[in-house]
Amino acid sequence: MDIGLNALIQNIFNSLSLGSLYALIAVGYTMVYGILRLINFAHGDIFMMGTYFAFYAITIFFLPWYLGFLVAILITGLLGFSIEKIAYRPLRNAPRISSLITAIGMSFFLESFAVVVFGGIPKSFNVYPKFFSDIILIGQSRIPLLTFITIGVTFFLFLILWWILYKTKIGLAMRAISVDIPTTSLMGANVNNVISMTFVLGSTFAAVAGILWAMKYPQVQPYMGFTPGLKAFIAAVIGGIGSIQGAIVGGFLLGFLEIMIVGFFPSLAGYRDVFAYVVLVIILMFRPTGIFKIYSEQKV
Amino acid sequence: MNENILKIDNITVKFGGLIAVDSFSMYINKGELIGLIGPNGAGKTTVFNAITGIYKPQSGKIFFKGIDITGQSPQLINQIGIARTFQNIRLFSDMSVMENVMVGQHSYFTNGKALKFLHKHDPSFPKPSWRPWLVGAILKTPSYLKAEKTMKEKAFELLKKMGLQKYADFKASALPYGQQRKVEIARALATNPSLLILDEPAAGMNPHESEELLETVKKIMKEFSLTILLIEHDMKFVMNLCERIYVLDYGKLISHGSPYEVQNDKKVIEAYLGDEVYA
Amino acid sequence: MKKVLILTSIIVMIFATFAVADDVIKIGVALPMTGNISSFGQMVWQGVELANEMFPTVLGKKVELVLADNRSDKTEAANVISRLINLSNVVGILGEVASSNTMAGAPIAEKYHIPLLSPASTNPLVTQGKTYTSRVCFIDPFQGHVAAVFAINNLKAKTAAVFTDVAQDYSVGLSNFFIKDFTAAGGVVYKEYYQSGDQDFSAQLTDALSHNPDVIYISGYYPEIALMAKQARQLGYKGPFLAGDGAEAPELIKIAGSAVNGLYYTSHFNADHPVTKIGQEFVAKFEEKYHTSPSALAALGFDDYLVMLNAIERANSTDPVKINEAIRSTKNFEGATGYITIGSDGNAVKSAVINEVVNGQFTYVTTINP
Amino acid sequence: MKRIPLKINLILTIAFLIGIYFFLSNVSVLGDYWSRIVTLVAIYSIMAVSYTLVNGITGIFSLGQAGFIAIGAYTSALLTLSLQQKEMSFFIQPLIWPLNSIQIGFLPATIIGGLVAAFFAFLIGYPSLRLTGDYFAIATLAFAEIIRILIQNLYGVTNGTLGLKGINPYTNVWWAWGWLLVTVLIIGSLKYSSYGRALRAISEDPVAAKVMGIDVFRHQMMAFVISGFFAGISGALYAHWITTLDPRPTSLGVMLTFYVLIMIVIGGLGSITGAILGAIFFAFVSQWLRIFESNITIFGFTIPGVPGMSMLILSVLFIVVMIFWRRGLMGKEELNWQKIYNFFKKVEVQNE
Repeated sequence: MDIGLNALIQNIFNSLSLGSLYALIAVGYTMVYGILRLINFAHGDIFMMGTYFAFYAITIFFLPWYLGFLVAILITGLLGFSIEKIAYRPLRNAPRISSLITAIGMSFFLESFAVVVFGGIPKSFNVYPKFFSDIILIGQSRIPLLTFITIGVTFFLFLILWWILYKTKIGLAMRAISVDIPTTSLMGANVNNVISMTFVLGSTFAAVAGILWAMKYPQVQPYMGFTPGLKAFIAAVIGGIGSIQGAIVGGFLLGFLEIMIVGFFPSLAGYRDVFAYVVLVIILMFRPTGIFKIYSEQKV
Repeated sequence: MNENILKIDNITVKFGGLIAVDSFSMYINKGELIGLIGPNGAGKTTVFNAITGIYKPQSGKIFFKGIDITGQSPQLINQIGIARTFQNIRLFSDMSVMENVMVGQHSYFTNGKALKFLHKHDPSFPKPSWRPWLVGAILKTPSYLKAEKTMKEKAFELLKKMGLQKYADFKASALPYGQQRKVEIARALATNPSLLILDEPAAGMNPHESEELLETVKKIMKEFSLTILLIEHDMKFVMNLCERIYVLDYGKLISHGSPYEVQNDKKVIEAYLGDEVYA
Repeated sequence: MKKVLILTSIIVMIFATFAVADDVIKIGVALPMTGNISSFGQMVWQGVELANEMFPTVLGKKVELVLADNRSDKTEAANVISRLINLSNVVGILGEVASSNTMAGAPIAEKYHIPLLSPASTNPLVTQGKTYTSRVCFIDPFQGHVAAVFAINNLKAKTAAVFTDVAQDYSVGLSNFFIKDFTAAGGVVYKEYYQSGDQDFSAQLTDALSHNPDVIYISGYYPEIALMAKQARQLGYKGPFLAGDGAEAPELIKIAGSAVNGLYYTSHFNADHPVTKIGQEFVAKFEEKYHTSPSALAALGFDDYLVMLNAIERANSTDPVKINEAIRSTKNFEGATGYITIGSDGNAVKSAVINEVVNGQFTYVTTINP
Repeated sequence: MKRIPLKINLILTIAFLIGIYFFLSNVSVLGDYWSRIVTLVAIYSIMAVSYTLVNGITGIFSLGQAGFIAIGAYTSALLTLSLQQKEMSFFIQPLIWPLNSIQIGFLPATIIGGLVAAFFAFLIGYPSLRLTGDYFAIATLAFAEIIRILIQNLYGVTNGTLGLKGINPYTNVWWAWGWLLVTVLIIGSLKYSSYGRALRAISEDPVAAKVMGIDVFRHQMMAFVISGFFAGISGALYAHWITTLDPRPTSLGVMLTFYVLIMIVIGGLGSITGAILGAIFFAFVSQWLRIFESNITIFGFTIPGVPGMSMLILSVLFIVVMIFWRRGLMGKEELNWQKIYNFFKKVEVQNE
């Protein structure tokens, strides 16, 4: 029974740290969707680019790790900004399907770009201070320090996000736009700036998630963003796409689901992704607005 | 049998907390031309959407030819005889005018469900007989080609009656606004309705165009022995045309009667004045 | 003007052909140079290129290598074989790496009677029922057998947790053979499953470690092995790991660091302990050219080229059918990875090496003969 | 502009078909490599045409095409594999009963592959088509992945990751182009029928279509199932072209859906001839772009080839088409002699 309890504690921490990462990525999906009603398929690849930026900032430009991470986060924000400006803005008034297809193209582009520029061979991401992987004992469970850092950073970022959304002018504008673009622009907010800001914010979050991810699973490769991206998207849908709280709850829920299924039914590991997709499909069928209903679409 | 072609019984439509239509009732007799008016946001289009099945009312019932059609799908409601136009023209803009009208005729091939529905509620309607039209359409069997040819002739006939024959091969989006309205009416007529619902047919038209439209509506009404229900802002248009008028405000029926009665109803005047002041 | 441009560019694109030179012997090289297993392709290519530099001629003619990238994609894997045979008129083909890709290309080589010599496709199905597909590496049943023998005799293991990558045929097969031999010798196994691309194995590891296994056998590829080893150590596992040749890559140590100390794996080659003279020469030349020690895949690529060259020489002809016969009668050929004998079934019979990671180095442990 | 009379139109079409016939019967002259590519082009075209029926003509955005292709491929392959091959391949778990004792011909196996795929399209379409827009796209993507993961895990049916091998290479130029002809005739005939008009109406405005008496759900379902059928056919042809199948994400997964999406977007969403042009473009350009991946020597300078360049260029092209030229090569229109005539007419005028 002792082993069982240890395994449980271990799994809970695993779920929390995986869930944190999903939640961080999911927030980016959900904010963009909330404002533009666009599934930003490239978001997972922005996450990937973030880790590459951090990797090169430290290995090529010899920045200390904290500075390297900061620079990478900022550059990723800039990347998000430019992607929106170049690829999505021209399609703002096009049918939504067009922007969805463009987003898929963008994802494809970023992956090929990474293959061409960074090379297809996985790189080991051992550019962070070694004490991050120190082990902390809780009972008999061994939890790496990084897990606590991940959970802590995620919590801190969500506080910042809350502050931006509810205490600043741009946050107010974001919330307003997600309800109704034309009306908000009539009220004097610069819609373009707000949308850009959303992309920057979502991308920086993805970069943070990417760096935390790469420290946890220390390798970077061009296709690393696809699966976490898709999972985070599923998390966002489960929570109710468009809702920030939903993305966070959905992220943790999916993290728990994945870890616990494999933890308690190891023979089902091969079907693990099936569960994520089945949950997604069930949510879409019976409650397409997710756990946190944020808006209803039907307008005739 | 019932002489009301349409009877609405106390319907209520809500969106979240907002009550768009509040226990509204009305009836239309066969061959009548009825107007539904009211200030902006009064819930007129919502009533139309409820009749045509786009929205399901939370309570109340809608009867068409005595048959309860509440909560039925829009396509079924159309197939048993209610056609409509939209306030903001919704033509299939990439398709030609002719094709638009022929889309209205498509349910000829796929009306099995509607016939079954009718037969179930009123055995005097014929039993549906299923035919593999889809296979026919793909293999271009003679019976399908014949049906398609008949459709084409009928569609052209319709366009002629609406004075649109010279536009038949034009893309719908290439037509001037007024003509687009007419195409929309032609398309609705192509579905063989017994009740036609027009949502602000004269909106955005100049007086000359709207005059012309008035004549067309009168003409088709006679020719197709239609019953018509319409929403219109152009008071002159409504007063000239309609036999009876219902007035909605904030989702509630506030007045009902002949154009003269309604025009002099205090509540109506208040509602419209209020609208003017706050708009 | 724009339209004329469009037209001409279409015509140019369709008729863009590729120059053909004579008086050389052309050998095709079909490898994944891009895509998700590109690192394997690139390592093999290093070996092939070096071998070509060291032995550039055969039968008095220059050897021209025609490299074709299959993008780690199966459709392309078939296309490039056809392309090499039909467009480049090669006499033989070196490749491909992943078993599924080799299987996609094999029927075409079969049809044209062109020998296809794989450096590293270890799945037993690859050569099964084929006349023109052969390989210079040993096959998975042998590798699984070697690992099981090593676990029982050298590691004195009685229980093993076996991690299978359910998305890789290589891993599924290897685990299967290991489990068969390990349980036949009285061992107990706990099966765990994961998928390539997975990055979190804590749930499976937590479950596996609750059984206190003597050894953890991971039959997949190095990216997952590295992460898994790291996470297992974090969970307090102190025992040895055992893996197949998929573990072999410098990235394994780069990613996992000290966590993979005590990882044993079956391999084709160890650069610090070359078993043949040509092997020593290969290591020296390789380090000179690439400033790094060669991987097993590079050595296999090197041998792949040499066996092909040797076969051409013995056949004393550029007739692919004769070359193929010569390939399949290779006996005790001295390659970098050992003495290679290829049977009439196309499979190589050769010894396997067990390496261990000690302080971030791949160190030679022992050789196990078939 | 001059209108081409019907008679000449017909003559040109027949001449074109005869031309294609002669091209195909002599394609082996170009070498086996080219006839393989020509066959692949037809398979891609069937994938693209079946995909454009859903995504272009009906206007619902599915991301599940690869799932149906995979089902068609596996079903037909399991039906044509020799019993001996089945016994050899399934060494982890034996193949389940009815399949381990059946071997049938290529044509019935292809058709059954299509039918099974169509059946799955029905099963998946039934719940998914109640969703709209992006949600539908995501649900179909999820279903396609579920199919792939099931194939990966059901060792007793699909041999899991070990995949199938030794599938008879039945698919040749004639099978592929023959099926393409059937696909184009059926989907083309559908597009230019009353049903096709209904589908196009749905793609433009589903609500207006409903109010015109069109049962949107049923029509979308019809398109989805027919598309699933031909996707299954293309999968069967693909299986007997490549001769080995496995459930990797790169071979029968999301990647394949994206490739087909590239084809139909470049060809023009909603155009059948556009889809074929897109498939031809994709097949040839991705071969042609290999030039950038090998070393190029110009005036004695060698520019080193960059691996992955071709996919990068294709993805840029894809985005550029979406932003600046959303209608692709053909838009929703079809290529016909009139258009070709007009095209050359304009070229001549500009040259003068």
